[in-house]
Amino acid sequence: MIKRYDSVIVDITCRIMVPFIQLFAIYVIFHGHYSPGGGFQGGVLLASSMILHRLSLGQKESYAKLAPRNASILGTGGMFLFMLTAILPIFFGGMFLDYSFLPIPGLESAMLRYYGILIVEIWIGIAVFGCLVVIFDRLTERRWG
Amino acid sequence: MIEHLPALIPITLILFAFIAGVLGVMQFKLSRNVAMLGALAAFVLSVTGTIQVLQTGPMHYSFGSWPPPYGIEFVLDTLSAFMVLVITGIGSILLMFPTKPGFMIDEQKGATVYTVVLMLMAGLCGMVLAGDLFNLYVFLEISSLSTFALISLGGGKAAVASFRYLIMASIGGCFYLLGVGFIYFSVGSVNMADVLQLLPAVYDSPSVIGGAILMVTGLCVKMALFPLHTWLPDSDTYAPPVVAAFSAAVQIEVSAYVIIRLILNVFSPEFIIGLTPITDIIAWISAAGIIIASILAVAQQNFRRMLAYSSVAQIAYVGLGIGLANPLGIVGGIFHIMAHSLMKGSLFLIAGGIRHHTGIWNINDFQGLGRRMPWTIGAFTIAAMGMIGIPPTAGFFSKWYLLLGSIEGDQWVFVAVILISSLLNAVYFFRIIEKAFSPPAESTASVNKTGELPKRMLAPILILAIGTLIVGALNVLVVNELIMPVVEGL
Amino acid sequence: MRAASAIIIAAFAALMIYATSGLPVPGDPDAPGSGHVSQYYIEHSMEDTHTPNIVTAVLADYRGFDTLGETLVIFTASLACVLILARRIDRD
Amino acid sequence: MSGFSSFLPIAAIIVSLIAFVLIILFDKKPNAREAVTIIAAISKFGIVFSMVGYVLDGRYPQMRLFSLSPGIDLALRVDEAGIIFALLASLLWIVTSFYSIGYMRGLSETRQTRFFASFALCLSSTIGLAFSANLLTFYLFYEILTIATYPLVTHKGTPESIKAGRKYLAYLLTGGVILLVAIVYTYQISGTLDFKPGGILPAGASFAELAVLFSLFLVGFGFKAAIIPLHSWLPSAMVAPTPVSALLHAVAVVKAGVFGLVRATGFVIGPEVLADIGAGGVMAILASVTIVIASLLAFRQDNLKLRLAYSTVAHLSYIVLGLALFSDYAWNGALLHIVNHGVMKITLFFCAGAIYVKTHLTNISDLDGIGRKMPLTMSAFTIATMGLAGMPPVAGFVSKFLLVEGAFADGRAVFGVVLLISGLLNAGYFFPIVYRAFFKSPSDNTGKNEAPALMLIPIMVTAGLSLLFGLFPDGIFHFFNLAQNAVSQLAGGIW
Amino acid sequence: MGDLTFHYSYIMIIILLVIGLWGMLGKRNLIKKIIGLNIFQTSIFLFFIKGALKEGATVPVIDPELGLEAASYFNPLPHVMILTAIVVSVATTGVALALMLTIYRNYSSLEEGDILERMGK
Repeated sequence: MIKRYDSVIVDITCRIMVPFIQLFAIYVIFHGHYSPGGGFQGGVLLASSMILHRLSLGQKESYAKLAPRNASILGTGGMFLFMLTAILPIFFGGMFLDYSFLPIPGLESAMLRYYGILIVEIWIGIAVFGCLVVIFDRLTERRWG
Repeated sequence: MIEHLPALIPITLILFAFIAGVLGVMQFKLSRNVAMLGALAAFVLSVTGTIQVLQTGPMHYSFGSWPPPYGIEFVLDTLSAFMVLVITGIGSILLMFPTKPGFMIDEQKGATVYTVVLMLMAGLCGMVLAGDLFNLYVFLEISSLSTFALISLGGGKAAVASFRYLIMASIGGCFYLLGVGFIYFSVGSVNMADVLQLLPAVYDSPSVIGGAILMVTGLCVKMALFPLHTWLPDSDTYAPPVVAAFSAAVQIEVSAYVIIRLILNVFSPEFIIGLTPITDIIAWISAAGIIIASILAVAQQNFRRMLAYSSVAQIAYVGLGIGLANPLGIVGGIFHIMAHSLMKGSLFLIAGGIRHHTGIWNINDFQGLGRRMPWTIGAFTIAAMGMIGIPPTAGFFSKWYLLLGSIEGDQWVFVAVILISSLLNAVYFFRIIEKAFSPPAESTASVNKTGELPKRMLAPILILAIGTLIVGALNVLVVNELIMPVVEGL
Repeated sequence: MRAASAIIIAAFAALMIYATSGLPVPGDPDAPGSGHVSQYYIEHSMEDTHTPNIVTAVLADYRGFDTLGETLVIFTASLACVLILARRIDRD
Repeated sequence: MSGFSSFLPIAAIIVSLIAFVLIILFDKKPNAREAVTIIAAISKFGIVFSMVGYVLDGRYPQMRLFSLSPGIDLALRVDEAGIIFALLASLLWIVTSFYSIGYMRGLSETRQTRFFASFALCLSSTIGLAFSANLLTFYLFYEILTIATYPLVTHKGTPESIKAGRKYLAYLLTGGVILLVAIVYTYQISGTLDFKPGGILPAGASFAELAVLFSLFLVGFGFKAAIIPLHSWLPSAMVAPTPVSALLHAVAVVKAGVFGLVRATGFVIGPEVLADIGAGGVMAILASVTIVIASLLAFRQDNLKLRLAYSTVAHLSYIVLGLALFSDYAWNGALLHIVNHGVMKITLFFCAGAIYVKTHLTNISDLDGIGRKMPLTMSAFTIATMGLAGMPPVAGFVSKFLLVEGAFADGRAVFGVVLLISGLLNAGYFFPIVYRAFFKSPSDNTGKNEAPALMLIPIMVTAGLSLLFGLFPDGIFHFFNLAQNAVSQLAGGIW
Repeated sequence: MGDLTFHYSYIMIIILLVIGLWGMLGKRNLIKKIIGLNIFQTSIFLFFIKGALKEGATVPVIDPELGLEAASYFNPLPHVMILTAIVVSVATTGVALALMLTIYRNYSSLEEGDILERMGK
């Protein structure tokens, strides 16, 4: 059980930092096309923000923000959606992972790939976020038997 | 849809893994059945794939419809079809074993256990099918990670064993990755077929030779080839029975398969055999490993540990087949993969079943077990015959091909090694058969009140044991149709 | 044990030095690694995917299956942690 | 010399396999179990006997099943040599099964299911290896025979018998392994494994190769054929129940080794080649040494079964010697001796078993006056011993005469002399038993006390057979003709 | 100049690799083993990144001024592989820590010697 760290400075700083980290993470995910970045980096940033939250504000409060159960749901969900996005083209005549066959009307294949990459990056971000938080929670929970 | 087969095999497993995981949280029984269903579905797909391959030749599947070498491709040729059959087939049989004795975890805790098992199978299938060196690494890591978790289910000692395995396996994986790096920087591609094309220009470059050595060494660690086997005895002794069976019967074999794949389809045989000492080294250390591991197995009192050491010896048979590097030898090695997975799977299940049913793990307590559980011991006898290499079990035929191979290569030392080792096998397996069939002693009172194993445990054991006989009878089919087409090139 | 690992490490270092001696000079634009596939990526990723960041294009599209596998790796890792730590303790 | 495809060979093997399964299923019903054994034995003999006619006309029933290895099928082919062995084994299985029922009941043994089941399995593999058409098939059945006999050797479950079982496995598995090398090497040299009269080796084979090959075969089969110094498993295997010693350790298993030598010398390497590399001399010397030493050792045994065992060792080497002489007389004699020694030695073992069941005596020194208690048994015993000593009109005479004839005709008189001496030795270690049995007065004066009919009748039958084969070597079963044909094929103008 | 950089970079990387390997094989403390593992993997990443380098090139993000010729961008493929490898190493570390935690709960020690002794070996 991680207790809340009893210091106003830490408290305030983290409360302020966390949203910005998350904002930056989302930027990294979405801007991955034009600058170094992408799903993994963004996901890791999200996870780190959550971990910072847990370390500083204690599990009690932090679990209220994102319960471990929901974290695992996020991880599994992201992974599952990624799989679906990857499988979808098969049913529209493409190969596995062939974004140019995604059922989005009115786009030629290169643009479809462009958006496909974006979609996939989002799922990756969510999945990595969830999974890393799950790992952290499991490692930090106190269950001695 | 048929053209998607290569990709569908691992993907089916993964999808079923999701379903099993979600169900596992809600209702465990269901998740178990779903997992079995998934494995079975994958098996059916592999059978279809095999038939397809036999009819229309190797299938290539390029993901994202990017042509290799720019994209990643899966290759389903007869050899990989063979391996996928082994993985999914053995996997679905092993999953029949009940959960509690099989994974040593009670149901509310082990919600995700079947997900991890299916992930393991998916990873192994991916390793087998991958047509891209780096992609292979990714799947290798998936399979290792799931194995660490599964081994650690066996309890505290198992956790320690699993940690050791983690260290060793990571070293192996990293070596492989380094090797890939060297190959990539020497030829500028990681697609297997492409590398095969580009490599001849730089055969004499040190970095290619070094890369090859690194990759093979890394895989030898994963394959537990003597003297890199140190992680295997512990993990196979303490891991839950099904996991031990799976890792000993399928996983280490897959690494062996990858080595064969590297020799045949990445570095051409003339490079590996001609320009590097790799195959000779593998052959000799395998020969040493066969003998030493067998002697160690004779020395064991713990049934599981004995089986573990015998796995080290048996995988060294495969290594010997690779090292012989002539068609018959490699046929022997590859066929031994199937034979050994059947026999060893059944043996580990028997060990687990007996341990769970009677609490017996020491060989001396087997006294009179044959009267109590005739079917189990019968299956054990068949599997043991296979290990010793008595015809008509599958074990005999792999020995037969290996002998043919070694005599063709004029390697009389290896002939002697194979024969001595089969005698050693006889020593340590008949020691048990002898005990089991001799009249029960008073000391083992616990045995006297226990009866035969429950049917759900017995079923997979018997299927695997009978399998050794059937595969033995059908060995020509397997060899001619699936293995020969690939190794003819040598 | 320690001696054995020392020998292993020495052998490894020797092998590495030998192997690296064959590598092209770092930074050489004409190194084989920089030609062939990577050249294709650089030249075609824009028109294939409209994505200026080649790394992203390769990661998520050309080699998207690696990425899928990699996400599976971390997913498996989380499952593994759940499984490992869910186990009750028995000092066997 | 044509072959025709037929299901008879495979049927002959399957019969006892079915019996094997049924016996296991009838675990709890002794009568059904024994009935199955009897029926299987009789039908098996019927099937085998029905093939004699064909083989005599030189039409070989044969059968090709799936292939065992690329280019090598699991193939069966019934030729003269094969059917001689098969006929002997299946014929004696009938009597043995009656006898063993009597024996088992007489001693109320436990674990009879295992006993009868393994017995059936042994017979299947014996017939299988007799009929196999190539070395790999032969090896398959050969190994199954080795394994299937193990439970019979360790039947009693006493530490002693387990020790014997270990010794048995240690010897025979080693032999099997060496044999496997020989087979692989043959395949490497000649590219085929199908038996062919006169050998399958190509002309080009060098002396070294042939020498290695021959010695591999000799050692590999030598273990089962109990050639000294590879013999010592046989005496210790005598802890097995008497029917086992009788059928397996006098007929099936050990003869399988000798039969293997027949195949190796006659049908794989070929007499011609062997003569060229002078292998005959080696074999012959080994055999004669074995004969003499084993006979001398037999003197020292007080335990009846052990004495019989050593005489078995000696007589097996008669056959080996016959093979080594490479003359058609000698081969004829050797093939016949497989049969004759079988019937005579099984009679002796039956008698030993009968005595044991009635009086629980195993040592010869306690057998004073046993002949008065069990006259029929002992007279059968006498007939058999006469046969083994090579006296007319018992079967032993015929084969031995042929062997000696062969030796002299071939100008290898020394081996003929060995045979004659060993005849005397036989008389030397057997007749004292007869003397004790009939002319010494029993310690206790109980009246007649014969073994139960189930045991007595088989004894009478086998004794009768020994006489029959002595008087009419070609009687009912045409063993003599078969042997002659076999030899004439091999001879193929060589001799 | 080429040779010089050759020696510097690769020798450094090899030294790091050896340190990591020694940490995994030679150290007795589980945490140190994990650290060694991380060092080893990270130095492999360095190896790849080093290989991706090109004289006078820039990050592989297409820049209209530079156009599309390969010489002006770093080699993207190693970066991709390394992204994947990094995730793998993170995952491995996570699992290793979980295992280490279980071991500690069972044997309340992280020293291999003590653990083996408490395992009764």
